[in-house]
Amino acid sequence: MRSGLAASLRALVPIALAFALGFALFAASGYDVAAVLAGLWQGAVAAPGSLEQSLRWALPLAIVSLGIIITLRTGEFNIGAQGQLLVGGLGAVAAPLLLPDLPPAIVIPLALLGGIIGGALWSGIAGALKVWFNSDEVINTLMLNFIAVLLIQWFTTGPFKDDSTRGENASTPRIDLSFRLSDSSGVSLELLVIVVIAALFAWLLVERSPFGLQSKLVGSSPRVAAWQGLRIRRIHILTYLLAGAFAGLAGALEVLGPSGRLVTGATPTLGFTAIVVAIVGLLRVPGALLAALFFGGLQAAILFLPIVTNLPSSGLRIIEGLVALLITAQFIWRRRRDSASESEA
Amino acid sequence: MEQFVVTTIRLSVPLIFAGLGGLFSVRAGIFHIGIEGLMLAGAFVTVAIGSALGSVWLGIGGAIAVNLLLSWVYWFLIDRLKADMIIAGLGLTTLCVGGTAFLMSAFFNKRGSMTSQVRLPQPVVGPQEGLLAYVSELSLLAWLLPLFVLIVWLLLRRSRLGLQLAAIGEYPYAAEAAGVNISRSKLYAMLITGICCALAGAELAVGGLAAFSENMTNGRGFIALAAILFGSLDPIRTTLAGLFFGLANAVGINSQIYAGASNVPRQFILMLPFAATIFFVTLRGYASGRNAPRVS
Amino acid sequence: MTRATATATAAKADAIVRCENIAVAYGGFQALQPTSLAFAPGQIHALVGQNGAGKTSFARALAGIVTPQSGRFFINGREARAPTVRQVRQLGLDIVHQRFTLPPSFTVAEALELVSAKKHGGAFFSFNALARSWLQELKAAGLEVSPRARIRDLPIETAQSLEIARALAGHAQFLILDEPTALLSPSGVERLFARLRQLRAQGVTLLVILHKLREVMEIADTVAVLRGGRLVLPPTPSVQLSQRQLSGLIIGEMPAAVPGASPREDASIPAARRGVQLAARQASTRQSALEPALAGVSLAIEAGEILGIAGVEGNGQRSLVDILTGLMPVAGGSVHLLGQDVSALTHHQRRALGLRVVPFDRLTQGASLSLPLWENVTVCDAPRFRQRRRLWLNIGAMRRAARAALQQFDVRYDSLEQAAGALSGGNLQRLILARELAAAPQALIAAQPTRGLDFRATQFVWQVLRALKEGGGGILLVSSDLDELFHLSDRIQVLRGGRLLGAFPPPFDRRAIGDAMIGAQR
Amino acid sequence: SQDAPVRVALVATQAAGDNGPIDGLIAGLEMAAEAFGVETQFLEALDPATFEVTLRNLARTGVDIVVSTFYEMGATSWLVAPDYPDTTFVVIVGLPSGDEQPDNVQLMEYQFFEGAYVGGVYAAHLTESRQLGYTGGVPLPFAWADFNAFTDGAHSINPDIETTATFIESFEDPVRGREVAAGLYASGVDFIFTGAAASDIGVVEAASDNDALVMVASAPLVEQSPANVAILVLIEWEKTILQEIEMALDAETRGGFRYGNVQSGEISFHIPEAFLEATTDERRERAEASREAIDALIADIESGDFVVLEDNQERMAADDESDGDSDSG
Ligand SMILES: Nc1ncnc2c1ncn2[C@@H]1O[C@H](COP(=O)(O)OP(=O)(O)OP(=O)(O)O)[C@@H](O)[C@H]1O
Ligand SMILES: Nc1ncnc2c1ncn2[C@@H]1O[C@H](COP(=O)(O)OP(=O)(O)OP(=O)(O)O)[C@@H](O)[C@H]1O
Ligand SMILES: [Mg+2]
Ligand SMILES: [Mg+2]
Repeated sequence: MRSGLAASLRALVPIALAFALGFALFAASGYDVAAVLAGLWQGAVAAPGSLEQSLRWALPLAIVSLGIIITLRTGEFNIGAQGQLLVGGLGAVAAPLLLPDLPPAIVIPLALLGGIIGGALWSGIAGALKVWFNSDEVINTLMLNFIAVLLIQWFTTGPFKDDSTRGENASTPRIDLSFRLSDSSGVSLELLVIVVIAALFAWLLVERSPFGLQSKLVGSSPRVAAWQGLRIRRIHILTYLLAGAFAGLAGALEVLGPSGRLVTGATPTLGFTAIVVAIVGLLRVPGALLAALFFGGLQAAILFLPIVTNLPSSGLRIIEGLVALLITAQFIWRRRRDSASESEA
Repeated sequence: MEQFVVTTIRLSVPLIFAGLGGLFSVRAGIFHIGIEGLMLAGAFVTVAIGSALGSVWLGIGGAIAVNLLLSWVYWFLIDRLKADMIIAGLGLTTLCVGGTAFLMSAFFNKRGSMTSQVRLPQPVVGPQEGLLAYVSELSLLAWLLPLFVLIVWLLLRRSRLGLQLAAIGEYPYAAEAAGVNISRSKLYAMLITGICCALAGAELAVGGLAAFSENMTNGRGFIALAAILFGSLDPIRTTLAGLFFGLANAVGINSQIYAGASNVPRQFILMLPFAATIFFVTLRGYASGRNAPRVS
Repeated sequence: MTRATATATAAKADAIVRCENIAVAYGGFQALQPTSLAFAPGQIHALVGQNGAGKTSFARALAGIVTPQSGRFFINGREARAPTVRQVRQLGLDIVHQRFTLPPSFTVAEALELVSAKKHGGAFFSFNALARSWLQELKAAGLEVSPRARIRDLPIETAQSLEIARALAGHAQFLILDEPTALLSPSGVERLFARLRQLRAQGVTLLVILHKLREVMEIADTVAVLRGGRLVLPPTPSVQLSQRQLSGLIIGEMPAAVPGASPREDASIPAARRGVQLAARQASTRQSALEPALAGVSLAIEAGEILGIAGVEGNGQRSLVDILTGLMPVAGGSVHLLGQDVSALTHHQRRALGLRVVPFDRLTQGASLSLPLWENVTVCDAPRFRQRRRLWLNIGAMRRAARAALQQFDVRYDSLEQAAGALSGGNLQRLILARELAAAPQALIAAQPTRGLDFRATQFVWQVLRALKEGGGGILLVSSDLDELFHLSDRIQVLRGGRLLGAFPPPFDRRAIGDAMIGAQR
Repeated sequence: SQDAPVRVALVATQAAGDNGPIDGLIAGLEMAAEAFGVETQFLEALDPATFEVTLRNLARTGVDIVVSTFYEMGATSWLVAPDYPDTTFVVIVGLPSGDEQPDNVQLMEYQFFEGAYVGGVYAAHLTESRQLGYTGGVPLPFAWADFNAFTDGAHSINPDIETTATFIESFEDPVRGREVAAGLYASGVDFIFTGAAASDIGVVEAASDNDALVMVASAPLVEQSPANVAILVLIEWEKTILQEIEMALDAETRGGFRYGNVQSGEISFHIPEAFLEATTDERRERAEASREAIDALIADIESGDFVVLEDNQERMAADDESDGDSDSG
């Protein structure tokens, strides 16, 4: 349909612009732009194993962005996915380390559950404070991100410390191979299946459940929702729990998948990139999955690029930043009546 | 003891400059999450231009100029192009983190950190020994802080601009009826924020030290934002909040020195400022929530 | 009328404010037709008209807040074409708005400094100096209020007098007050009028927008009347007018009495549905910033009847609907739904019992303009559409239900997926009715159900409400449109100043009810 | 393939510009390009989640020798090496993480605590307040090993010297580093041993503010404040990477595990001339006076007559004195 096309174009303009600006800067600083472009293409698609890499990064981005879709649709600004991801990893690593003798058939579901609960709780804190105390969720989720990092640091240097590690990246011991969902490549049938299930669930939740439709109404026009007698608080709390659950699941999959253990300082920006993914995906599940593939590819390219060019990795942070900076700007097509004007009150 | 005080002050000064700067935007209803990035840009440009031209003042001037530009762009995006201020703010910060590192390696061929040829004067020379010896470690900006606080307080609480910003943030209809040009006032607020963040960055890089290192703000911009909410959008209380965070930091530092190997894990001490922020933001939200106007 | 026009032309000569063909439109909607009139200096002029007549639009145009679509006006003989608020103030014209314009958290002095044209103190002001200088202004205005008090703590009357003081501090010679008495107690009105006379004595010219004729007669030297965006009476000395003439001009010439709704025959109503559907007993609310508080309101709506609530807007209608729906708690008294005390129940729970609502404002309360039509129709009772033995919704069923409902209520649209914002006002209202009446509710609250609709759409809504009533539903109809009330209601009560005035049975006496609304003596 | 030049890549897991390990390795890498005519490149991998893919990418693109840094990479190289037999994975500071080591994995670890021990002895000679301090990045085993050896060294001269360990909580926060050090000096410490990478800048800054002494592990810091940097205990990163690359180039010598220490000449001691010139007479005398003892000690360590014990656990206040002198062997 026409409007859908226009919308997706609207999402692509800022990305194109961000890349244009970034490359202009690279050129101005005397880097070989052609080589950089080639490097991006290779790292994301062409070079052997790079497609696998793109997928490896797309998977967690996709899952986290599913949760962010839900919060943004409900009009809540939970930017704590990063922290929820970490705490999810913490919840996931517990079972394999504490119950190493149980069969995987029990431990793995426990670990996944642990991750989901961990993330949901961490997000639930911010949600409860928002709903019952009208406490600003942006600053709270931000603070909870900092706290989560320290929490992980404590666990990996304290209770769950791995004595064999010596380096600067404190971590828990590696979990038993039988509990792993993928080798370090981060791509495996199990992971794919889980991600597909999660996406399907999210889609049903958003497009095919009372919660999904009602939360959309709450987000787009809270006053209308109030006059419709929707239980707004309930919907908000649920929103936070679900968002945290998805982020936590992603954290669990990192631990049970590629990483194989909980490491301090791992994936420091994943939770934030996922926000951009959700927005580029126009807050819809299929869109987010596509966007996740795109940004997964970008991530893979970022890791590959320094190998074929001398462009410092910070150069690509610039592009990430520009994308986030521009992505929500209404460049050409304005909505006929945008929901912001209603939801004032 | 004196050292403890000086440490508290030195850790607070950048927070307070950034916090009071951000206050202008926040009072005008802009939750300016890009402060972190602006501080970093300020630190880098001060060192870069300062070292290149051999004058710390030119460096700071350059930093202010760059931050004015960045702030204008941010304003244009969220006010004119209706971009989301939170996401654009996160983007602004990421852009600055990447940009400073990139320019450092592109133009100074340095990675990680670079030392600065210039630094802020430390105007007051204390006695060699004794209680006051430490005051000589305070930079000019630290000494100017009280004046700065006073000016901000005047601007926000004792000037029409301040009243207009507050009205815009709290009750735009009033601003409109008073004939205030809302989007221009927002621009002014954000430009001021940019200037103050440039100063905050300068204090970080050339106040105590004479160096810039990648991401040296280390979350201080977000803490400044927290200080604003913590100080419930009041200049004086924001200043106190900044001092509180500096104090909390200093306590953390000294506890390892004097308490030695304590049983309380360090991480939990480091969490305190963040936890405190959540606590006070919640208190404030609860208070404001109860006398907020009815929806419908 | 000839006499009136004569005076109007006379006024032109030494008019302090003169308008030529001022017209106001919002988007495509013409709120004020091209209008020309002039106000003589040193007098109190009244501007009256029904809700939506265009009074505020006219005032806002003069004050430079909305730019008129066409026309120009002269202040003290100086021409002003599409001026800004500041320019207008320089010319000595100022306005006190229908809605308050002082930020709640500000202190009195700060708020006044913010909105006043003239600076007290230079770039920076000392709070004490500010307080002192404003204290003088306030004293001069005979106001006993501390400049250090917070706006949110002030009684409404004081807040309003502040707005007046603020305007006068800018040395306004022509002051517009938009419905200044709406929120005031009778004694407050007395004090306000005393103040206005005092100002007139000082040579200030005033234009006061009023609804209550008694007040008009009491205070105004001249009266002008707007109806449906047209000037039907230019400023005319009030001594030359009777309240009868005036209310006639305001409401429009109509037969004095209207037969009213067909008297209902109880036989037609299913026995199960008889009895009181919705009731309030001695219900009262706290003072809100928008309306006078409700004071001991009691009403009861029988099955199969429509109770009409007449009244000028801003006399407590919103509070009344809010307590009946559960969007606002009652401060005293109780609310009953189908014989059950629901005072403590949420809106959600009351809906579950069979209450439905057509809200005041379809754009911000009735429907989400950004959501597709079918979601707007079905979202509130989405759970009904769960598939058998499955968690997930049957979207097909929902869309079918939505299509059916929209069809039944004759909504014109091109696709179920189109955003509700794309619908015309009339069609949007039909959509809302389709949603609220889908499961023939026991009790319905219809607030301003036909505001801004064309004739066809209005007729349709009326017909729907009658049908619901025939089926035994109890309806509370809140409207500021007398014709609507007369056509639909079985009984009418008038809401004024937060109190319900005696019930009027059919045949309805337009004059009596109109007078009760605007508080005119007979 | 003889014609194509051998490709060597260095993967750093810390930001370059630390005036320490990474900068040293980069310098050494350039020397290697000179010495062996190999083609070199440098890159950073800061996110642990990206370590493995980076190694694999390099191997895939035909790099012959992948030099990476620190223990994490040790484990990772061990993991990926079998898949790329033609590539040699050198890890500078890495430990075996399994039983039989892939023969294309080449590991080495420093025994820097030896240097810390010597530094402790030197500090004991220079301190007037008999209080020594340590500023680390974050408390990790190697940090405790260094601090404990430093303490033991000091105690071997004077058992009632007090030592305090502090951490800056980051390897790249000079601002906080300065405050931590300032706090130590204010508490009476007059000699700090710092090992916190980029944060060291701040520590030295504090030393010059307080006119106190500091022991560093990075040469550029000496210029920053000559009067205060009393000793430079260097890990010879250049030397190490040169030696490692040389070993890797030769099929005979490639692979295996080895220690880099005082004996292997990869840990060196310098009392900067600049310091002796800039500092007070009294401190100069003390420094000169300590020379003999220091040189003797170093000689003993090189000859193996003296073995410094490694203890990488945090010591609780109680057992501070215990195993104080680590004389044995
Ligand atoms: N901002 C607006 N956008 C669209 N329509 C508007 C707007 N303001 C007013 N209107 C419409 O213009 C018409 C006149 O509005 P106006 O406020 O002038 O009436 P009024 O005479 O002041 O009514 P009241 O007595 O209720 O204040 C009404 O139909 C109203 O719905
Ligand atoms: N974007 C649209 N898509 C589909 N139908 C539309 C759209 N805009 C308007 N319509 C239909 O076109 C007709 C005229 O629209 P318009 O808004 O002009 O009506 P109107 O004159 O405002 O009527 P009303 O008095 O009911 O508001 C209506 O039936 C409306 O449903
Ligand atoms: Mg009006
Ligand atoms: Mg219309």
